[in-house]
Amino acid sequence: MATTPEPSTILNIEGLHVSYPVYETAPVRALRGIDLQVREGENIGLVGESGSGKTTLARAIMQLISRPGRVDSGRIEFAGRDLSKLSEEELRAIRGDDIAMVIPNPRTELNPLVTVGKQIANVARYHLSLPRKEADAMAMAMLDAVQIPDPKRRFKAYPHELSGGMAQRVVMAIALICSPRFIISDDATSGLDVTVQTQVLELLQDLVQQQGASMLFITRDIGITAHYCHQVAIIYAGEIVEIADTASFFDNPQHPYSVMLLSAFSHNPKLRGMWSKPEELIENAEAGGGCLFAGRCVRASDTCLKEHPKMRSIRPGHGVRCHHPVER
Amino acid sequence: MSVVLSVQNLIKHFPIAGSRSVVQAVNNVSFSVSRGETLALVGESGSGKTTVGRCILGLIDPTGGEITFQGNRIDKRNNVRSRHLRGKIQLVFQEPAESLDPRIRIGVTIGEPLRSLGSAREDRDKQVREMARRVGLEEEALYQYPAELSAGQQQRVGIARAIITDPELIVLDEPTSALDPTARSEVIDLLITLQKELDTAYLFISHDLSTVRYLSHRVAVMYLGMIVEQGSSQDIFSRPRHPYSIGLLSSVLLPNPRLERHSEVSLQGEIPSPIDLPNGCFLASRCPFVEAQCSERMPDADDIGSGHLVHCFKHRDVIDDEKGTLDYYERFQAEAEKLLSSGQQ
Amino acid sequence: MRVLRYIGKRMLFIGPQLFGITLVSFFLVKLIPGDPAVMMLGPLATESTLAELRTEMGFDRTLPEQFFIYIKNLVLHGDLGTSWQTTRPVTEDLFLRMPATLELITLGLLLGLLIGVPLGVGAAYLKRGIVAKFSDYYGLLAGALPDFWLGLVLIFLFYTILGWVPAPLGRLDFFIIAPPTVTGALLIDSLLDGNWSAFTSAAGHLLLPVITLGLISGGPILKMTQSTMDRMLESDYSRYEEMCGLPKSVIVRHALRNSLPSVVTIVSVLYGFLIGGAVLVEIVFSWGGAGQYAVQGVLNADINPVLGFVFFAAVLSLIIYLIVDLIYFAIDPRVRG
Amino acid sequence: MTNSQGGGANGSTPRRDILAGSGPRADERRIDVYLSRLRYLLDVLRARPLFAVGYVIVATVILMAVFAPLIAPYPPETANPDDFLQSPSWRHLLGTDATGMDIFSRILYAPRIDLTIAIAGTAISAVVGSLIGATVGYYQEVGGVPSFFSGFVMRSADVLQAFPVFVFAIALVAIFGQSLQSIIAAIAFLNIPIYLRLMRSQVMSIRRMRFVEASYVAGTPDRYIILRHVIPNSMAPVLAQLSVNIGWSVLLTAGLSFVGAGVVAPTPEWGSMIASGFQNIITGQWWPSVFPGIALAITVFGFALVGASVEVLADPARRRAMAGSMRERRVKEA
Repeated sequence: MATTPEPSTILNIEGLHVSYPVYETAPVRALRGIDLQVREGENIGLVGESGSGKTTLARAIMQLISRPGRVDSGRIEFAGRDLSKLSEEELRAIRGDDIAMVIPNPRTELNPLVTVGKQIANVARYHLSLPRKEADAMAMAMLDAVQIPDPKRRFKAYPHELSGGMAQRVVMAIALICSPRFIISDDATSGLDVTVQTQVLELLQDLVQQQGASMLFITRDIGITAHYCHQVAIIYAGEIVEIADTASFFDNPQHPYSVMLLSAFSHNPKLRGMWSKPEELIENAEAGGGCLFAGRCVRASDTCLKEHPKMRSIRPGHGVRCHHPVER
Repeated sequence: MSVVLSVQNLIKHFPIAGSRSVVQAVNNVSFSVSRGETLALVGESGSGKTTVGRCILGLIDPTGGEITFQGNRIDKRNNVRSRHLRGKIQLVFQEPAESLDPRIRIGVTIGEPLRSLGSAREDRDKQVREMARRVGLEEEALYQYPAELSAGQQQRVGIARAIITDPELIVLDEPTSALDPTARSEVIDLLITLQKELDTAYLFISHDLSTVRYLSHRVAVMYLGMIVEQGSSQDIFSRPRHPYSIGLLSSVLLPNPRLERHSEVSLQGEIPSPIDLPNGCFLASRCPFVEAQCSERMPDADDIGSGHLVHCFKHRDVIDDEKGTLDYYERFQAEAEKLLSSGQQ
Repeated sequence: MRVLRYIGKRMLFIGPQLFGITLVSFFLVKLIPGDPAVMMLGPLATESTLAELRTEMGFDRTLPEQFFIYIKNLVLHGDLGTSWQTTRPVTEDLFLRMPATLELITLGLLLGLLIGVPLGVGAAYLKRGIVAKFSDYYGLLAGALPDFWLGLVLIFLFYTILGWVPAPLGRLDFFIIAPPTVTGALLIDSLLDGNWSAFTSAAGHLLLPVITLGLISGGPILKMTQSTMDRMLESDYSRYEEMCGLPKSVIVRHALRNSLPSVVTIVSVLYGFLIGGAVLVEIVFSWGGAGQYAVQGVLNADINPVLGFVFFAAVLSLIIYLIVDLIYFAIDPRVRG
Repeated sequence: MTNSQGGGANGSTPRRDILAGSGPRADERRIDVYLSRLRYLLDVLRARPLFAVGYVIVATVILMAVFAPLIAPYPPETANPDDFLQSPSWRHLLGTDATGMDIFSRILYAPRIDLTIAIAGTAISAVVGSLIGATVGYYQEVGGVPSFFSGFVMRSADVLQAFPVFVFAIALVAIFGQSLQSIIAAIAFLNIPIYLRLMRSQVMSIRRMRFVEASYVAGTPDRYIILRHVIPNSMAPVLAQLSVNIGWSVLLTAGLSFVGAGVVAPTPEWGSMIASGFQNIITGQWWPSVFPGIALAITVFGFALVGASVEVLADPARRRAMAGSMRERRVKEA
């Protein structure tokens, strides 16, 4: 379903399919027709379990699907340009400059042999073609902006000398130094302790807002999206099953899977009993060509097993991919 | 209630290679667990909660303090591997896949603890089947290898292996944090059911507050190797008194945008390094209520009723009881129930 | 200074380590059958002259006594005994021969590095290119060829058939007067002396053995570089740098820097091995190096050269490992911390 | 329970024994596993034909060694002074050496010695080194006597590392005499530290795995844990090392013989053959040295390839890459 992008849409994904071949069995279809529009200045939360395709989507936007995976079909438009048509050189200019990524576990993802100051400065140096001195000064200012105490000393620190929260701030500095228009946060705060996590999230939100950038906030924690995102999208088995404004979503979750996630969070036995199937009753309904969630769904009907549901809007700005959305 | 495990003034310091300083992982921890009870050790990474569990299991030797299990003191000589204690204390790990030998069939893995108890092979087979049934594994799974099972099933195997020796105490080290929400709640339900059937004591080590809230009878909040507050689950979650507990509880983001967090008690900065800890309260550098005496000496435990212990000089001033808004889990539950219990076909 | 403290600590260990090595090798070498006295005086010597010689050389004492005397001489006088074959002090012999070996293997490993590192980096950089294919074959082949045989083939091609290089007999042409010994390495000594003809002659003699060792040692260096580079380019931080849009050249440079410790390690291991292992190439080119000296010692029950060589080699290995650690120190901040 | 067969409490049907891990269903699964491994091997060989060459080489060399008496045109140790230093011809395919022995026949016989030494030496060092390494690694972090023991073993290995190993091997052969056994012993001794270190580092990481700790807490004896859990899970790199190591040992054996500390002269062995032809090469008779060298190189090459293929087969990441390259091939074919 190709919607015409609104004028203010910065990222437009249409019908994106990505698969990874598996030896001796059918390929894993990590993404099965993702449609997603992100408007300028908007922060959209993408929630899914492990293996639902969240990280693959992030890498697909960056045009960095790891081998042997590949994009089977679909298009990703960033600021009106089809990313798949760009040369490696042009993509390199976009990565880290226009589209930046905030990663989890920064202590293993930062280069252990390079000081963090240099790692921040490098990004500015190559993208903004700055001389070394100016890039260093900019990196220093960035360290200050992400509220790292004593930035002068930290500039010369190596990643292993930083705590998890500090390293996370460094990664944010790297992501924000070129004032990107679009930021992808891939489960970025999942490695942090809760008391530190909220500080980091608030800082990230402030900085992104200051720069007027858009953000795709990928997470396993549906709780975070309630407090930090404008929109929420739920991804299941490589498909977006529900997407809505945050308030609309949490006031009125419509997809049985969304409801199941929320009820699991509550630990309320009655709610969980209502919305989830016990593991031994779960069946694999994928082969039938119907709804991918049908095998685990408490509301599944015969239609669900045969017919693949399309994304539809029951009310404006709230889409759900379900034959029997929850109505209240 | 009979006390199964009692820990007194437990200390564990890890030496640092090439240095005279030590990592002060556990500092003076005392608690006890009774039959059929779940005590949760809650804390962030580096709070020493896992180290406490490993000391009890004899996987590391404590630096000081006393661990008593059913009246027997546990030490280097006399530990969980000794004949009279064997199989009485069991454990379940966080990473279900890593806790099973990838080359050994599930059935053999579940039955292995019986081997050292010297039970006959036929007997073992029967028990393995029985345990599999109890944890909800199909018989077919007994012939499979760990990689062929889902994470939730793997964790069930881990639990079956733990309960097969009919232990008095199970140390559960973050048994659910690697699982997806649905599998997680099923494993939690299983643990609760088994506890009711077997009357086992659980020491539940976790950083996941919502699970702790649901599963445990009592909670001990750990920070930098100390228990800063302990009490009944009800007390800790709805009337926390230690600034750290409050900060920790209000940091959790619940999936309801209307539930505002208490930012007035939010903790500043990061957890200090557990090397060369200060003399005073460990939280002094992050606490919004800090005063002079906090950085001079460590506050003693203050019993504020029914076993609710707080290590804080200012716990009376920290929170305004009248507001009574702290238990936002409670409010979340209420709202969730209102919202989600309608609409099923 | 951390580095100094570290070196100091290492030095403390070197003493016991050398003692251990000397101890083991002493008792081991003493087990070599054959009576040196008989070998020195020939089969016609009388029993009394033999006994006299044995007493003179201390062979009539118990082994621990002999060891004690050996250690005492070594520590107090730096004396490693005499070789009955050359009738000269072992220390002098080794100071003459060790530099020959070191010059050969140092240059050989330098060549190996020049071959292995660029090929390894190239193969890791372009996984499906012609360089990668060539590197694959080269790595396997270099690991399969016996170095002494390769030396022979090179001699056959470039000396016997083409006549491009001097005869494989020693380090200099016989008509060249050797420059005065300063370092023992002929290339350096001849340059210091300003003796151009000695320099070219030495270089000509070095050519084939160095190529032999370089081609062979290039294999493991290549494999190590390639596999480490592969790992580094697949690592989390290389992927992250890619996501940040850094130029490929920067990413590769960083990966290479992260791979250096492994390359340094493999070179040090090869160096340690070649101090004794180059003996095969030394024999082929009649090099007169230290390895040859030791092997002659073993085969002729001449014990002191063997012990002296083991001692020298151990000292050198320990120095190399110290240098390696210092390089780690310089490269990796985590080791410093 | 859905299963109807196993749960019968009357005991008339024999119960399948879960703990022994056998029984009809288990066997069936095992066969499936072997079949799928075989299929994977074939796919890998199709993608990397060079590996197949490796297997062919190794098989050929072994067959050569076994059937040498049937193939060789001349006896390998009989000198014929009239026919010395004949260049290759139809009569002497690869020529004759300075004593007039047929080089082709000697090359065919040589692997009997070389492979015996290399395989036996490698096997001994792998078994001994792995067992010591596993024990040392398992007790590394335990206090008391075991820790003292592992410290001692590792320091000894360090001392050995600073030894000039090749000269050391020559010395060993000199001490125990130039017999087959002493050469095997020397080779084994040289290789032991490799396996010791490899196994130790593996075991130290496996030792910290959760499943080992679970066994430990349950009171399972150390011996059972080491043999049942630790060693089987640490073996992969040792197995990958084996084949490469056999090749290296062949080179080492030849080297020992070349300096005269290995196999004695008339016995056909590649290294000593190269050595005996050494003097002739300067005067232009290249064949006595060059042909044995080629045979030696091909053999080692073959073992190295087999080793490389084992490494690929054991690496799950390569399995994924394999899936990718098979997809590409299908696309190309279509």
